[in-house]
Amino acid sequence: MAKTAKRPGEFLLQSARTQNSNSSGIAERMILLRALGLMLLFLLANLLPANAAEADLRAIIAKFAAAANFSATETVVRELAATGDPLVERPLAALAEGDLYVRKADSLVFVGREGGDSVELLDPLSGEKSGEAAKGDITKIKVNNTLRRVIRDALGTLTLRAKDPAVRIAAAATMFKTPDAANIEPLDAAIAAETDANVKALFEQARAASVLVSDRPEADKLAAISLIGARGDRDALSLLTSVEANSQGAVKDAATAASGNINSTLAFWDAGQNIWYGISLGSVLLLAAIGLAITFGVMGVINMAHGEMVMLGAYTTFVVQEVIRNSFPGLFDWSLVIALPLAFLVAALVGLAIERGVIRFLYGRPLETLLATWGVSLILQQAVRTIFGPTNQEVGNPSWMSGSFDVGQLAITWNRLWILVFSLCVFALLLYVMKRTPWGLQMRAVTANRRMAASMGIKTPWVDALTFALGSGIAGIAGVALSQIDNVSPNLGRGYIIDSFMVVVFGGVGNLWGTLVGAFSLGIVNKFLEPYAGAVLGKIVVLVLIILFIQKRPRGLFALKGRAVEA
Amino acid sequence: MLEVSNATLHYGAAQALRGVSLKAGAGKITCVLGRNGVGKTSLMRSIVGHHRLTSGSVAFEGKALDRSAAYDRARSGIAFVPQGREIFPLLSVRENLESGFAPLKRADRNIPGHVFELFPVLKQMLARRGGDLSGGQQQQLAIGRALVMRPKLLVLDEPTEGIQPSIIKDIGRAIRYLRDQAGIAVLLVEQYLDFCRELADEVNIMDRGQIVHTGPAEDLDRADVRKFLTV
Amino acid sequence: MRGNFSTITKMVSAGMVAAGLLMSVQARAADDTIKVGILHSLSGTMAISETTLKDVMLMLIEQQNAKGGLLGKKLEAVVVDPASNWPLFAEKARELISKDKVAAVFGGWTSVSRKSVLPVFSELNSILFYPVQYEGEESERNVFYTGAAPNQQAIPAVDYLMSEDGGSVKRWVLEGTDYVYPRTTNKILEAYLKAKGVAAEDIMVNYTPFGFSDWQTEVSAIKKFGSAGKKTAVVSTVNGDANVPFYKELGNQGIKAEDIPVMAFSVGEEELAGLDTAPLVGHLAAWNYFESVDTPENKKFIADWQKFIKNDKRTTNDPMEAHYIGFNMWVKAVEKAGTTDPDKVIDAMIGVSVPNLTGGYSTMMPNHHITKPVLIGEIQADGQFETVSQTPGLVMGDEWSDYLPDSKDLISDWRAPLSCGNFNVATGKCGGKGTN
Amino acid sequence: MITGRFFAAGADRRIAITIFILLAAAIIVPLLNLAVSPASAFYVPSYIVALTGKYLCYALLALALDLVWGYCGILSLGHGAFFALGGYAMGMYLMRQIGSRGVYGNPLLPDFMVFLNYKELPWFWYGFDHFWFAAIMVLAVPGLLAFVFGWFAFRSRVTGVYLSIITQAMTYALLLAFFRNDMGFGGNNGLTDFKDILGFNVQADATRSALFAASAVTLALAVFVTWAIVGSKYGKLLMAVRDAESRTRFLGWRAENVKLFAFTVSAVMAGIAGALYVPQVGIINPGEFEPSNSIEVVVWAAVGGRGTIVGPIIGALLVNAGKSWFTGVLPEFWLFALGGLFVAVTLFLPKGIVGMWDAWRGNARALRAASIAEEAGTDPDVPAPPKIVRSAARTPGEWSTSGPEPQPAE
Repeated sequence: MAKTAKRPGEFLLQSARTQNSNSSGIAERMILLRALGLMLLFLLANLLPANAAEADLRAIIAKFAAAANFSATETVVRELAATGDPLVERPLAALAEGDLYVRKADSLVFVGREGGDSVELLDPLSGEKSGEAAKGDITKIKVNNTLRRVIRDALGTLTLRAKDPAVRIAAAATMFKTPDAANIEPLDAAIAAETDANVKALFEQARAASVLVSDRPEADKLAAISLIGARGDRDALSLLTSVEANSQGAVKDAATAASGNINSTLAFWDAGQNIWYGISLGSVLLLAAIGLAITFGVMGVINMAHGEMVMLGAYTTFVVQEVIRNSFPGLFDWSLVIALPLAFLVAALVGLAIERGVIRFLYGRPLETLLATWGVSLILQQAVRTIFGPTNQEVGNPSWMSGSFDVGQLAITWNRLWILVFSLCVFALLLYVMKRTPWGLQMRAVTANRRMAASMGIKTPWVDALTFALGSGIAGIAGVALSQIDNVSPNLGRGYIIDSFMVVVFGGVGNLWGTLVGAFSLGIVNKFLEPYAGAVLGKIVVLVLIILFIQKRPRGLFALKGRAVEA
Repeated sequence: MLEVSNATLHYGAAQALRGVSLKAGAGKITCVLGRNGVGKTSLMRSIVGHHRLTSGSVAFEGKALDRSAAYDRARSGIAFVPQGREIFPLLSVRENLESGFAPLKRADRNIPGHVFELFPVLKQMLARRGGDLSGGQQQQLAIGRALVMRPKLLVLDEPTEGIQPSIIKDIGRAIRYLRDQAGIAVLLVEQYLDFCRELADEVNIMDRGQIVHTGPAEDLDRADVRKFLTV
Repeated sequence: MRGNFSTITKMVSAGMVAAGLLMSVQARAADDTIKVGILHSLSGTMAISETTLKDVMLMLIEQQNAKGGLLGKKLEAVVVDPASNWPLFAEKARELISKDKVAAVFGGWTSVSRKSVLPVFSELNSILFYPVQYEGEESERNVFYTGAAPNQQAIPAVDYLMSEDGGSVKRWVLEGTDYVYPRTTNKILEAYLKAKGVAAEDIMVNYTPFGFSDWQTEVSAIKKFGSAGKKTAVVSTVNGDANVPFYKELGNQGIKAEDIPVMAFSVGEEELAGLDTAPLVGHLAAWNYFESVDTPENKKFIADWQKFIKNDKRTTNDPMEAHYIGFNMWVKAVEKAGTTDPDKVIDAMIGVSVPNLTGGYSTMMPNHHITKPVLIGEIQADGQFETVSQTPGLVMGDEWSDYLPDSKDLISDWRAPLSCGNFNVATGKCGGKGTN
Repeated sequence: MITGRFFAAGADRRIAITIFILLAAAIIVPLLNLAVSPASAFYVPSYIVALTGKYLCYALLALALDLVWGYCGILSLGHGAFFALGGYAMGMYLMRQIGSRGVYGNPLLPDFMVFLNYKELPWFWYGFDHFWFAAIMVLAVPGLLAFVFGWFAFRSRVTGVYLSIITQAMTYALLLAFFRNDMGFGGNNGLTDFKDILGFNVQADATRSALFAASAVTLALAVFVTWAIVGSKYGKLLMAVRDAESRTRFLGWRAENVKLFAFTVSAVMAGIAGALYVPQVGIINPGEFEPSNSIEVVVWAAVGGRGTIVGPIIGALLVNAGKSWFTGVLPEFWLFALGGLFVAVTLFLPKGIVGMWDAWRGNARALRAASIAEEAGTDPDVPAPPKIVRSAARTPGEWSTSGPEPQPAE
């Protein structure tokens, strides 16, 4: 299996050449022979007594110590992979992760597990512990992308029979992306042995991919093209395009037709993708703006420090994660859940302090709240810079917020999905508080007519303070979510303040539903413009549209209408 | 029950009240009459706590209120129906009524039955926005809202202003009911003479920031009293 | 109203010259020290990058003083905050030179901050050390460029990607923030790639605004572009804050370095400090320095830095090394000239050679750019870079790109008698390309 | 209106003094810079001339803003855009004056166009070789933008905070647009490396002094014009619109035209400020469109005292001088000082420095009378300025500056 990982393009070129020079027969036989030999090797490796094979493997692994550069290492990797022994999975995987070390003293190769200053050394084949070493006493075997790819391809073939279906699926995916005629035989064997229908289908697709780059007869290739065409995703398209470029006749035509089909399906999915991206951008805008919909929309405070509340929430997340990393690493997946109430509290308390200390003296002078909160925002920003330093802080994604899954041809990333769910939950909660609780009622009464509300026995100063704290706290929990997709730096808030104001004003001040609809429509419009106009121009167009829209409806999308407003 | 003594109020350099003294007792309707701009509204707003007196004092049930905020006065039992009604326009009728729950204990947080008996129209309109009601309905809502607070003293500032006669009659009936059945002290500011004469147990007449006459409702027919009221 | 007159007079005039008075009180001639200006933003958008450089300068000055200062005098740092505001950069530069009488200024990060202060330095004849990689196309008598020119970063990086080791890339995405550095670098790269036989349809260029944070569309466009059956790589000139969301999106959309590697010119250890790098292992960056470089000089530098900043997690990065080199060069030139007089120091600078942190020597060339090795590093799980390729020798900074039609005939040489920043070798005249 | 009356009584003299000081400075400062030897105690260093010249441009900008905000109740959060547009017009002229002295020596194209591979000059650069054309553009571009923007906005009765936010959107959109290199204005680097203005070297001390003098004289002129506008019948109308827009409308005035005029004049003033600013600082870049810059202008006016003519000037000078000073003396902490200043001024000097000054100087009586009238109406018992105004103040979105001034917080 020494030559398994040849790049597809190269191979195609080669096969095209051989066809042209009328020596296809010989080449075919060569490949067949090689494949047979590999099969034999594969079988032998399984039949021979384990000890003998292990000794051979150790001899090959020992060669890593002498490999001076990447290509030397690559040779060793290929040699190791060629044994076809499943045991080589451990050292190869370790190498890909950069965990394979050479002990300087005796040039022995180990898998290392880092722990503080020393490294725990494990046997590369058995995985048993075999000592420790200081970092200075061992050298890491360097890997680069090319090497990682070679290892991945090699592991792909080796893991076709792995117990875990997920590993088999990964192997199928790798083999699909790196088709090679030599893969056909092991895949055939694997397909025969496979019981899981899902995995089997993937194996068959991988086999089809390999058939396309082999010298199999045209009929086989046409069947393969229809199988791959049915898969219909971007990888299939990628493969078909290269087949299209490197073949003639019926195969080329079939590939053209199939890739045309895929292209048109993908175009359809593209529209869906834009909508999804728009919704996801909308959820970010909603989160950023929703706190402002309270402090600005409901209370009428032009709160320029709103962005800083978001930032405080993000920094709370950072601090929580730091504590967890240092003291309770097992809780990392819970870090955001823990950070949520804390971020709410921190931002709410700061908000409360701002309201009691500054804003309460300015009710009825809304434009002056702009100046004061602008000052507050400068102070908060610089305070955070002084305490935490000006650089970005690391906030990690918990495992349930990492990666993505596919819906049809649409890749949906978990963090975006959770942020969407989260933003809608926050919105619903806020709506409930405003509309269904006595506190919400008092808030709305105070906002409508502070003096009259006081005469109804409502403690207006408290309602003011708590409302502002609520808005700030909501901004704080928005910060927890935004820390997952953006920088956590003192400038975090500045990036959101203008967008937030746009959303609230576009939706209609004082109307939570307006904020919701405003956020999502701005998000979607933006994402539909972006592929055509580019990110910069798209944003400009959105701003201009907002300006024009406000001319048409000077009170925003959901303007409060009717007799009620004039009363 | 309510005792205003020697109240003086300045708006900057201008003086709105000049040593006003006034009493309102439980189970009685006390009416304040006077021409435009003589300080009636200023007096009412001082009582409920919207203005702070320059000097003098307001006592309620024997306790001085001068230092307490409007919401504390409301909590001690003073309900206010302001001129122009000032209902919360964007809140529904039900929410307007429920805004009176704030000073109540949790157990008492319900709308007393007599509110809907007195103003049946409110029951039909519970889901409407306050601002969408007609002027008369709004006035009824404002009084109903004040009653939710279970007040001991109800301060009404020109409840008949700009309202059709049939509703004025309803309002009059309601005020009388509150005095007779609930034993509430009612302090009423009016320009509408007949309304006052029909209802009031005692009238106070104001002119230029002062109380110039105090007496029973029948006094209103006296010429020397009338002269303060003609324009 | 008589009193009113005089007081108002006072108020207005006080306002007009308030700054002047306050400042002249401050300014006092101090002959016992040599002043060094530090012109880095400590607030605003650029503080995130520049504050570190201010700190590293303070450390270098402290170290120099511990060694006995310079020309028998102590060095004194004058720190100002131009607040990421470009006109303020010019104002502060003027203040440093005219009022504080500094001997040299170390500062700037963005191209626009440099452009803003250039006229001030040439007018008042002072010296600026500029430590950041930039787009080239400039050579000023009063400025020493210790960061990389495009040929010291971009071109070797692309060469690496085209090589067997780098994955023999055939298809290119040039992703950048919309400002001059990415625009120029991408122009140069496009010309270079085309000269190497890359077809126009295999190059995709895209720009995003500053501080861009929603990368979904762009990343999926890269994915799409990369699925044409040819090995694809991204060359990123995305700047500053926008990088973190960019990489987060790359990680989440599952773009692996083995499939589509991203080669960045503006992402260093500081930027990675804000990221979980586990999903990003294998993505690349091209610099002239990495913190992971294993030399005794670098070990000492890192130890000194972490001690100075009192934080053993703080990283070092390429612009810090540039300041390290620039400062040492300046010290050496001043010692050589025996004075801080700008004209003499500017002349003495050329040819000065000091050790860099990657185990070699950097030399100031006549075009006011320096020689440096070019390193290509892969991101590791611990947030560091591992060098996977290094140019065999030192690369000399090329101020006028050979790949732009209007600058390929230009050279810069500030030695007498040429003393010209834009000498045209075709026409034999100083002063640019001219009208032909 | 009362403010207007009060103003007529005592403040004409103040205007005269301000103009006098500015004109005097225009003569004396250049003299002290050019004719006095640097050793003398009276010598004004060149960088101070440049610095104060810059402040004077800011002061002009603040005055322009105050005309619409202080006197007409339109809070523009986008005045920086007009300033920057004026600056760009001047910058384009200065770029053309470089001629073939750029680094590439291309007589036809500015440097940034050369290395971005422009083949020919974009059409909108035509004409900027001539000073007169640039000067017209300095007035016309911001003026036209303000006119068109105002035409739509005021006609659709976009008021209060909605107006503020869309002015912010305007400057933000322009910021993004000018950042684009494809726009042909030099992208993020902007326009820089200027050599000559009207044939004089921009870096020469004499030119700097002349620019300083020009700024001072222009500011004096602007003070006069503003004073004339505010003192005229039209100015009364302006303030009427500020204090009660709908009532003014009911009286038959076209409030939108009143506003439009003020907005356009103010934008032109801002444009002139920008044009004077650019040759003095030597660079114009899209950063000037930053919304935060425009907010800062509002802060200057508020610190000095809005609704007065001298206030914004003092505010701009003071805040900027403070900024220059703090960024040098307390580079790490100056934002605390600046932020604290803004909070303190809004809390303790709601009428700004000039307002406090007036209150302190026995003008208190007049002020009090004015505030009473505003708070309670002329008749104490007419229930406080009736519903319209109060609901205007309390309904979010409606509250513009037309609300009653100080409403005591509870």
